Amino acid sequence: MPWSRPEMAERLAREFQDGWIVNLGVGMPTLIADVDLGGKEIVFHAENGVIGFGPVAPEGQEDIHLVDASRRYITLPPGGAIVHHADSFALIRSGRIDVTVLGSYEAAANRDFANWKVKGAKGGVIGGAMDLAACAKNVFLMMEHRTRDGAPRLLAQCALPVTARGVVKLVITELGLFEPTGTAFRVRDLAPGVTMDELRAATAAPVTE
Amino acid sequence: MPWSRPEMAERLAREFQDGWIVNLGVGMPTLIADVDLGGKEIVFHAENGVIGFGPVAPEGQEDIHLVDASRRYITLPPGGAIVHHADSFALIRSGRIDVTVLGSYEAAANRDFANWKVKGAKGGVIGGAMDLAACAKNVFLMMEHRTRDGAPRLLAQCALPVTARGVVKLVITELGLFEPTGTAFRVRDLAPGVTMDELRAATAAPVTE
Amino acid sequence: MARRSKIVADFDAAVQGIEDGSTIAFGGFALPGSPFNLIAALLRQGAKRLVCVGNTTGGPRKPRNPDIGMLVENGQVAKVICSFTAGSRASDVLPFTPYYERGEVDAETVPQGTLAERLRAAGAGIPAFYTPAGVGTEIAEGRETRVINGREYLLEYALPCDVALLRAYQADEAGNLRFRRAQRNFGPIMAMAAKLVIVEVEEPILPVGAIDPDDVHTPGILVHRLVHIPPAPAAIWPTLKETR
Amino acid sequence: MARRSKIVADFDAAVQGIEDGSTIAFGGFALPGSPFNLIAALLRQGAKRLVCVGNTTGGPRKPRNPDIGMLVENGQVAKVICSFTAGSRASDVLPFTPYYERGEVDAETVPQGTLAERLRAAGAGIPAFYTPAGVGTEIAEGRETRVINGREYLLEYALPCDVALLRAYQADEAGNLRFRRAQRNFGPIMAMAAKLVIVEVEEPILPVGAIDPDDVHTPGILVHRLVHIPPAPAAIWPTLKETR
Repeated sequence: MPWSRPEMAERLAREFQDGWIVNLGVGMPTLIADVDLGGKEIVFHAENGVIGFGPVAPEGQEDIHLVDASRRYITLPPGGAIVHHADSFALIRSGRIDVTVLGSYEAAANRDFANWKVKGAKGGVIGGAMDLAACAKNVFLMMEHRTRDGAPRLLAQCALPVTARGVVKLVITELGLFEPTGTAFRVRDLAPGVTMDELRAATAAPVTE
Repeated sequence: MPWSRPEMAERLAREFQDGWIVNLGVGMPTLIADVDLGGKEIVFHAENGVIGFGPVAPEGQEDIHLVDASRRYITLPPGGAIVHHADSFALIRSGRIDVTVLGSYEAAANRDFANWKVKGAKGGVIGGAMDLAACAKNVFLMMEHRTRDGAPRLLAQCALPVTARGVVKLVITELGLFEPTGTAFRVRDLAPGVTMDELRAATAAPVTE
Repeated sequence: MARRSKIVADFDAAVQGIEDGSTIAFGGFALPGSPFNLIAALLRQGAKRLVCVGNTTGGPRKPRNPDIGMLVENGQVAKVICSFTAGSRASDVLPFTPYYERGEVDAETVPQGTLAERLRAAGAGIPAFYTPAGVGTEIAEGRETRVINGREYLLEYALPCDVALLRAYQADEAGNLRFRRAQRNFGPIMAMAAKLVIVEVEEPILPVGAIDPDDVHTPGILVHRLVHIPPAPAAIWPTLKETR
Repeated sequence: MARRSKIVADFDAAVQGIEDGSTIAFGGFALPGSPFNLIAALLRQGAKRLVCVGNTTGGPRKPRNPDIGMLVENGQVAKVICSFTAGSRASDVLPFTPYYERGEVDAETVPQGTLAERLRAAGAGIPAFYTPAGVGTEIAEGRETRVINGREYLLEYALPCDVALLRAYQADEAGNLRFRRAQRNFGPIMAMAAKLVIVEVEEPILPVGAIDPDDVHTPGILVHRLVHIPPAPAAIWPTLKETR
């Protein structure tokens, strides 16, 4: 049975090390802010300059001035700080972010990924992804294994325009947790009941154990 | 009779226009912060990030955290603001300073000036002068007309290493107020009793009326 | 220092004199910091051929608040410079998109950190700088790069603006600004980048001296016009629901 | 977020582990922001071949407070990078000067705005940038320049530091800092530029949450070690007279 999104968030968060500064991208990755991290001290950073944010605000207790990169109304526990956009990306580009978790359209065995431009589009949705991808110490992707039409999103090389080259360390999908090795996806973990055959059928790149 | 330093400060301040943002360099120029500016609204900026400062603090009322570029303990009237050093020089380089008044060793008729390195010295005292000189809308110099040995400091071209080229708009000394024209110093004002002959004898560049 | 008040009477007075062809920076990241009332006034004011700089052109959400997309629909925009020039979901169609696809409006899609840094550089007298963002991607194609200490960087130029339209939380009459929480975002750097800085302010404008000099986010010397936002319905005060 | 305290026991503990050959940024412009107690500890700690980055090497005034010049006299310094490498009056002889003239210590004299921007660039992941300061002067000789929009600029590189020694007014246990008045100067940008940021703090260290997130000058994620400065004579608290 494939992982649910909260299960994916929980599984990926186990890869965070104590003390890490973690940036969560738009969409699926923001679910990680709601994961119970046990004893680990994690500082969440949002590209819009919010440092040390907490879970989503309970209904009715939202602060209209306090959103994360996904426009969610978040909380800011004691110890948080606000910086402006240039200082926020200064933190990103100077390598202060231990890991950024980004959503993606495609992930490639050669560690490229593509998450900013869909086929045939004239515009793009770069946001902070190119800065984060180029500069975070680790880039993790949290994404669907296949498109709605069932086409694989894990490929030998990206078909869409890439966001950054050679940077992806880990990819989590509903089927498992994978490490791109340059030429293949190495399986780090599989969702319960998912077989290697199923995985290979769903993946357009070599898969190794 | 040559001008005293407070008279030089008072005379030069008359050249400021209403609403100007004024940066005062180390040494003599800081006397201008104590001049009565009449109805003019002037905002004083110090390179160490103090915006809107006022006169020197009265004895016994100094704030140990509040100094200007000359290490003087200054006051900060209502409406002032503090920025860090990179933001302070951002204001300077982006052309927000209407005039910087700098002390100088030499001023040249070709609008160069030299105020950072004395003859034979290995080190230099650049401070903020090169940024200010290159970027302020107007550069005024406030300086002695001659060295202690009586040698002229107003020259056709600088003998010392320059701080910036072609930027000086006005020069005030104890003898008068001058505008370098490219080839000469044009007299804008003379201290009481100073004659053109005296002035020419004290100046190593052409002087015009 | 400045004793003359920077307060103007209303939003229409605030945007007076903005010229055709201006480059305008629009503050805001999602709702916080977005100058909805000043944009509404700019729609009435009618300046044309604008170059609009902001994080997005505005989302597909309804009800809509004034955004760059509305200026596009109103025929006022020549070009946008944003980090989002398409909807974040492939299925989203932005109001801006058909104009872009028909070639009626030009667009430059810029990594968000590069956008922020280009604004900051303009406000810091730095004409150009190098950044690692975008290297090896489509946005770097045909552009100048340089290897420094063994790593490849892209040359980016400052992005100076004629006008910045911002929303702040507090201001004093000298123009010193404070933003609240994530409202700060592009505000301080757009104030640095622009020649004319116009701000709609949520709290009543404070007397000079009411903000401690250590607590100022944007110094008043960068700010030219202030308008206090009156209560709804006279002015736009988006609710949580409208902006989710 | 961070629940572990960043408070260390004393100044000697604060400078522990600073290695020979480190590049160290020293906060301060005149007295405000100068980390006198941490410098005193570094004199005891003895790290050698240091590259010292600061506005000045220290003045000729007496009584002296600990400064880069004392580290030079103590044989700990290979090079200084400062905007002042001589006395501001031609008659002033800095303690640093004879070492420089004899070639025992190297020096780089940098325009103050360029120094600030090189630190900020290091802390912003910008490896190099262009500036107008110094063009046409001796400091530009033999260096790379570029004409952009008709004006000549000098290429300058980021100045990353291993350590920053700073003095702040307030801090909370998470490392969030506030500076008071002109004490801010190089503090925030040196915290950005350095890998290890050590701060002596004037007020008793506050519990996490005591500083409003909008009022933080340097976010705690950039700060590693905090020491509260005990009252004199246990610690150095310069008086107005000593610093005029």
